[in-house]
Amino acid sequence: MGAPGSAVFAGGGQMMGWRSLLQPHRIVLMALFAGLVVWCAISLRWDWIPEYAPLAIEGAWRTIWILVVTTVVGFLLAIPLGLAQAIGPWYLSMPAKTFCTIIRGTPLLLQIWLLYYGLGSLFPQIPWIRGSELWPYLRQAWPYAVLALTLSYAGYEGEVMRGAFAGVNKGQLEAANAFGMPRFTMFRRIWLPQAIRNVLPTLGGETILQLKATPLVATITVVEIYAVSSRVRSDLFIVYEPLLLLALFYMIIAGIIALLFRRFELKTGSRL
Amino acid sequence: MDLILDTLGLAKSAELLSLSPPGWGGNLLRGLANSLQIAFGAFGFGLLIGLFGASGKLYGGVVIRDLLAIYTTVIRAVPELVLILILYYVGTDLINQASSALGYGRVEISGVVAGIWVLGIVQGAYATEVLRGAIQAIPHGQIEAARAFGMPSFMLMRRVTIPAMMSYATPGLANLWLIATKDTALLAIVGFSELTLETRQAASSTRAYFTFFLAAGALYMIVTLFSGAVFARIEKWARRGQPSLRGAGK
Amino acid sequence: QEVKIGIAAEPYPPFASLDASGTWVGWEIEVIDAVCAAAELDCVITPVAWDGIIPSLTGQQIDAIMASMSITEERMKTIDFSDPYYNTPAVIVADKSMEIEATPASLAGKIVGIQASTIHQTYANAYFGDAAEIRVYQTQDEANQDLVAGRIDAIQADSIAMADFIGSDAGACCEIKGAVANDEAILGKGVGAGVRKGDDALRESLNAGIAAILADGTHAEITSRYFTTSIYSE
Amino acid sequence: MAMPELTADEEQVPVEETEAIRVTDLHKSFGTLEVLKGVSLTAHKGDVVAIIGGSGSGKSTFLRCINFLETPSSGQIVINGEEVLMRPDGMPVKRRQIERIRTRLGMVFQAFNLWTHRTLLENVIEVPVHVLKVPRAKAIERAQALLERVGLGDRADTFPSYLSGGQQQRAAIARALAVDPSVMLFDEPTSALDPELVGEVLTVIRDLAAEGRTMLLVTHEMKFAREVATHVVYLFEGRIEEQGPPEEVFGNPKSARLQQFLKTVG
Amino acid sequence: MAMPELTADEEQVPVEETEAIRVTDLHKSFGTLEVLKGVSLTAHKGDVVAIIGGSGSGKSTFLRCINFLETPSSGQIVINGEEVLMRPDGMPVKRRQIERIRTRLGMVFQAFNLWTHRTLLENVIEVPVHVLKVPRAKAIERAQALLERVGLGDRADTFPSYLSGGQQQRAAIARALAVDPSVMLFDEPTSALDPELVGEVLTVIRDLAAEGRTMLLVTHEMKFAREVATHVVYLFEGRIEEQGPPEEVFGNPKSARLQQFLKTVG
Ligand SMILES: Nc1ncnc2c1ncn2[C@@H]1O[C@H](COP(=O)(O)OP(=O)(O)OP(=O)(O)O)[C@@H](O)[C@H]1O
Ligand SMILES: Nc1ncnc2c1ncn2[C@@H]1O[C@H](COP(=O)(O)OP(=O)(O)OP(=O)(O)O)[C@@H](O)[C@H]1O
Ligand SMILES: [Mg+2]
Ligand SMILES: [Mg+2]
Repeated sequence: MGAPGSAVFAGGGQMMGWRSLLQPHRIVLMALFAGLVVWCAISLRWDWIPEYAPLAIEGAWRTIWILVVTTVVGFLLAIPLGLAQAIGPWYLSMPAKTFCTIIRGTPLLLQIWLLYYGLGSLFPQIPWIRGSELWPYLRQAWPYAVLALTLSYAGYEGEVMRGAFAGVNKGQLEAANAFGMPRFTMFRRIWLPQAIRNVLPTLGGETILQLKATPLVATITVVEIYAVSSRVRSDLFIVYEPLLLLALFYMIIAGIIALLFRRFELKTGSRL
Repeated sequence: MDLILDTLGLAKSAELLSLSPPGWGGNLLRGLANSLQIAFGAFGFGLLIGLFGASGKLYGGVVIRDLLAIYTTVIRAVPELVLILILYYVGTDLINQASSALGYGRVEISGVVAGIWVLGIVQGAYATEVLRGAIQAIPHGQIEAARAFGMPSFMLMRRVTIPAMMSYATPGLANLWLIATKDTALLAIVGFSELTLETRQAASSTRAYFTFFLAAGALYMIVTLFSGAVFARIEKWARRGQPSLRGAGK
Repeated sequence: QEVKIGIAAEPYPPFASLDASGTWVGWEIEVIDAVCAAAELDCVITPVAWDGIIPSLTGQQIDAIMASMSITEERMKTIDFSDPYYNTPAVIVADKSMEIEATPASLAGKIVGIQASTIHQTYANAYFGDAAEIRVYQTQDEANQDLVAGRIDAIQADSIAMADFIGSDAGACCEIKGAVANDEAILGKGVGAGVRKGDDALRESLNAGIAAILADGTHAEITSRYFTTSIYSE
Repeated sequence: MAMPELTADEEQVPVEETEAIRVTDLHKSFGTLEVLKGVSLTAHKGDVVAIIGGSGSGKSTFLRCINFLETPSSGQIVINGEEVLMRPDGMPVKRRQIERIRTRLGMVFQAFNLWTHRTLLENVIEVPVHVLKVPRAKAIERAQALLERVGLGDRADTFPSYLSGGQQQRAAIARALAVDPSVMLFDEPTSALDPELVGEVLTVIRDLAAEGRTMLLVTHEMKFAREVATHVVYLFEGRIEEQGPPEEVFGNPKSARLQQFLKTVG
Repeated sequence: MAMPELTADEEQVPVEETEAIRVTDLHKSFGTLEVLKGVSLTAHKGDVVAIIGGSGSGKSTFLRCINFLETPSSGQIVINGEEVLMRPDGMPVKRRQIERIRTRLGMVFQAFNLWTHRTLLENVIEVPVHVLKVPRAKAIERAQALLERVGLGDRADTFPSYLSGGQQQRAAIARALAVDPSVMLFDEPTSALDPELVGEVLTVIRDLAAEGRTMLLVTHEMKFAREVATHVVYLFEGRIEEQGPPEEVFGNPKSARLQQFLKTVG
């Protein structure tokens, strides 16, 4: 049977009202959750929070902007990468495929590390770079972190978009061709939206994965939220409390990501 | 590049990577085998969860859909390290308390089994979403036609849904598989020596970081190329009957 | 009965590292063996990843931690420590051409590298954090590498590790600029064995073992094979 | 959910009777849009019921309700004497019951809905082999014969996307015939066919009716309806406006709507 | 590839003439299957050419070749006096030329091919707004009027998958009309419509023809073809078997094949 809810979305996506929270099983779930929160608040150790709060806020902010910048830029790169692989001539598809394979094929940690300690440590050897305007930036770690995470997202999503582009129904494109849509317009108005629609849930998941990949930048001295929690752990030797707060933080961000993607899904009128 | 070769020396690298001690090559290979074993278990387990999760999300009742929404959101959001620590340490602690309360001794829970479980549950959450998207991308009529002829739901999944969605799902699943091979690094926490831990141990014991990280990268690359070939075959098979879009912009 | 001694699975030479056949070697490993022998404990060395080492202890997968863990007030709220079995001063290292002293004033405006999850991190943040930029590395080697590359100006670290580093080819550029002012609350009373809170029996016998090897010269003998100076002081 | 009716499935041995389909007061809404507003219809064994009506009048929805591809909002459906039990939320009380009933219903969709990942032959043998457990060799033989019959014998190994519209429609008919159904639901089975093939399909339907099978078919070709049907139903905005034997409905329409509807037909 | 013809695009100002489409000796093969075996056809402004023929005879392929959705294997196509230049591998010599020509061709597909990620209204305004650069407000106004005309005014905000077959077909017709084309290609535009709506479409086509637009339409409804066409083409296995004014083709078919084809039609 088609899900009974599907017809609700036909009108173009009205969101569920607050009333829907009042169903019995949802009340039970919320009560369970509240119980868990209360138990954690009472029986665990939280006295360290004030001391580390400023650090945590700074770290959280850093996590968020790294995530936003790398996913947005990475996705913009993924589109040509996917398209080149799906329908490009060999001289475009080959490099794109090689890039995606290498990125997906090696651990992100290694990529970050090679960029920073490999590429990055070559710059100081070159005197004119050391004297140049760029040096204060090249000396920092975050440009390498952002670059590595962006390339990584582009590589994974390039692969996803390849499948998405290839999976669009041919008739849909023919209809666009038949009306004389210029190539780029057709791509922008028909092909891309349909491709993205087909992989929205995957993209949502990959974005959350990217969120959880951000801690790796701590290996090249960029301190984000995860590094802050590690520091609490090693300073005070309390394990679960900082991790629980960290999990809560990630859950909120992931919840926002999931919500955003859900909205996109409703907008594109996907039907079971 | 010159610098790297100079500081390390190729000959020294070869010696460090030789298969029997004092070379560390054997250790790396053993680590790789362990990683693959875990990744295989976790990916398979995750796929299974993903199949049921996706159909539950699409066709299940309100309660099932809500529970699955919580599952996919929470499990995907919480860092795997936290999950492993909680499920493994707190979990075994609770089990042990229970068993000693009942008068039994301590139970040893193998880190490997726990690892497969935890990674599998994590993979399952991602797979649920990948498969849900893929199923939604199937033209609706394909599934309806099967229903109309009275296919039982399990057969429908096996004969129509899975083959028809494969072409949409393979890229996402391939990504998941590759992530699984690398996520085994988390099992180092429960004392499982897989490729990443072996690499780090070798690197910091010998201080030859570049040699070992590049070697590990190469091993991962081989795995990727091999699985890439396998997934490409699967996708080619899945796309049969689907006209190519090459030249669709003409 | 059997006592499981947890060490960090990530090697920390020359204190604990692996050889290719999988045997753990190093100063700390030998000390563990000596302490256990002196205390007549049947010890099993169990490597656990650093991230899981505290939960392993509280979850009873291991019984004691001997992994170069500094004894600090804060940490003692969570676990108990034995008496210290080594301690080393914290020093500042920088390029030979640099005019730097181990004081906050001298480090102002500089970039200081330290290793994450160490007492140095806490110390540097407390004393230099206002004036200098602190950069946190996952391993000491990475910090050393960046010092050589010139991306940071100085590092604060353990004197042993630093002696090792400036003695090597890579570290020839640099020298020890001096030890930082002591603050026992942060830098602690040296490195001890961690045990579960309330596990006094084990703590006592470890203490006895440590006292014994210090007294009979075993400790000094092991040290002499790894280091040129003593790494223990009252 | 243990409902008392649950056991009905096992007990209810279909009595030998001539009623193939009985639909009583069927309602169906999509959100706020009420598409079927109380449709009742009885078809006996061997009946050929033609359903005609304007675009959007609910013909497809009606057919799709009969095999529960759409969940009726209310109403009763009895197939071969067996009532299909539904929970108020539209889920079947017994999924297996529906699956069993569906295997006796063959359906040709308005949009054909061939499985694009299987060749024509595979499309046709799919249900016989995997649902009805017919031996593969036998199913292939029969499928070949059916494909011959609809003029696609030489295209058996082609994938549906490479076929013309009419060829796809014929393949869909072959697929429905392959399950040897006792009731056939045809949704505009000749829309993509040329007059010659329409004649062919007409013959097929007559043959099937002669074997005692029941047929419900939606069509826009009045001529076809007149020739093939034993009973004609005119649907207007979700209600049956008029029904009866074809001579009467076409020859002597009573309702003004139907008169207007038929005006343009020669 | 610098071909001398490249400049042709700029020079070739379409001369004022009455020829809208001229196809000469068109061949098309799919792999080894030769579908079109030399089709030639000329249509003048205001002509309504009905293409009839058996299923699989190549009607859709012929229409699709005219706007280069399929690449002809050989042959020449001239639209509004302008020849479309193709490289042997099927790529157009000048892409912009093809795009420009296509904007003057409206097409209704056999499978409708509405864009599933856009509502009906969005489907209809898509090309006017994004290709023809009509101001959005004006395009919406016109689209609403067109949707009204095909009886879908109240469904403008629905996604195509929630529509009945006939509604989708009508939406596809509205979409094609929205580009205000000088040549219309209809592939079975009434296959999913009831007789009343067929009459409607007939009126629309006549109006368009009166405005001087050219129409090529594939149809299986001989009655419709007879009423609407100024010229009928009978296609048989990839060749034109017979053509002429409708009275002649239907009233006095010469070829035996056509006689047989028309036999079943009343
Ligand atoms: N992409 C393709 N690849 C291979 N063969 C094709 C392809 N498209 C069409 N054909 C074949 O070409 C022949 C003509 O197809 P076409 O769609 O032109 O038929 P038609 O006259 O429109 O028939 P109908 O009335 O059934 O729509 C058919 O035999 C069909 O199987
Ligand atoms: N899934 C759906 N969600 C919402 N509305 C729907 C859905 N399916 C059909 N409808 C609407 O229900 C009405 C009846 O549709 P149905 O397909 O039964 O018409 P029909 O009589 O078969 O028409 P046609 O002759 O054009 O195929 C139409 O107005 C249609 O838009
Ligand atoms: Mg219909
Ligand atoms: Mg056709």
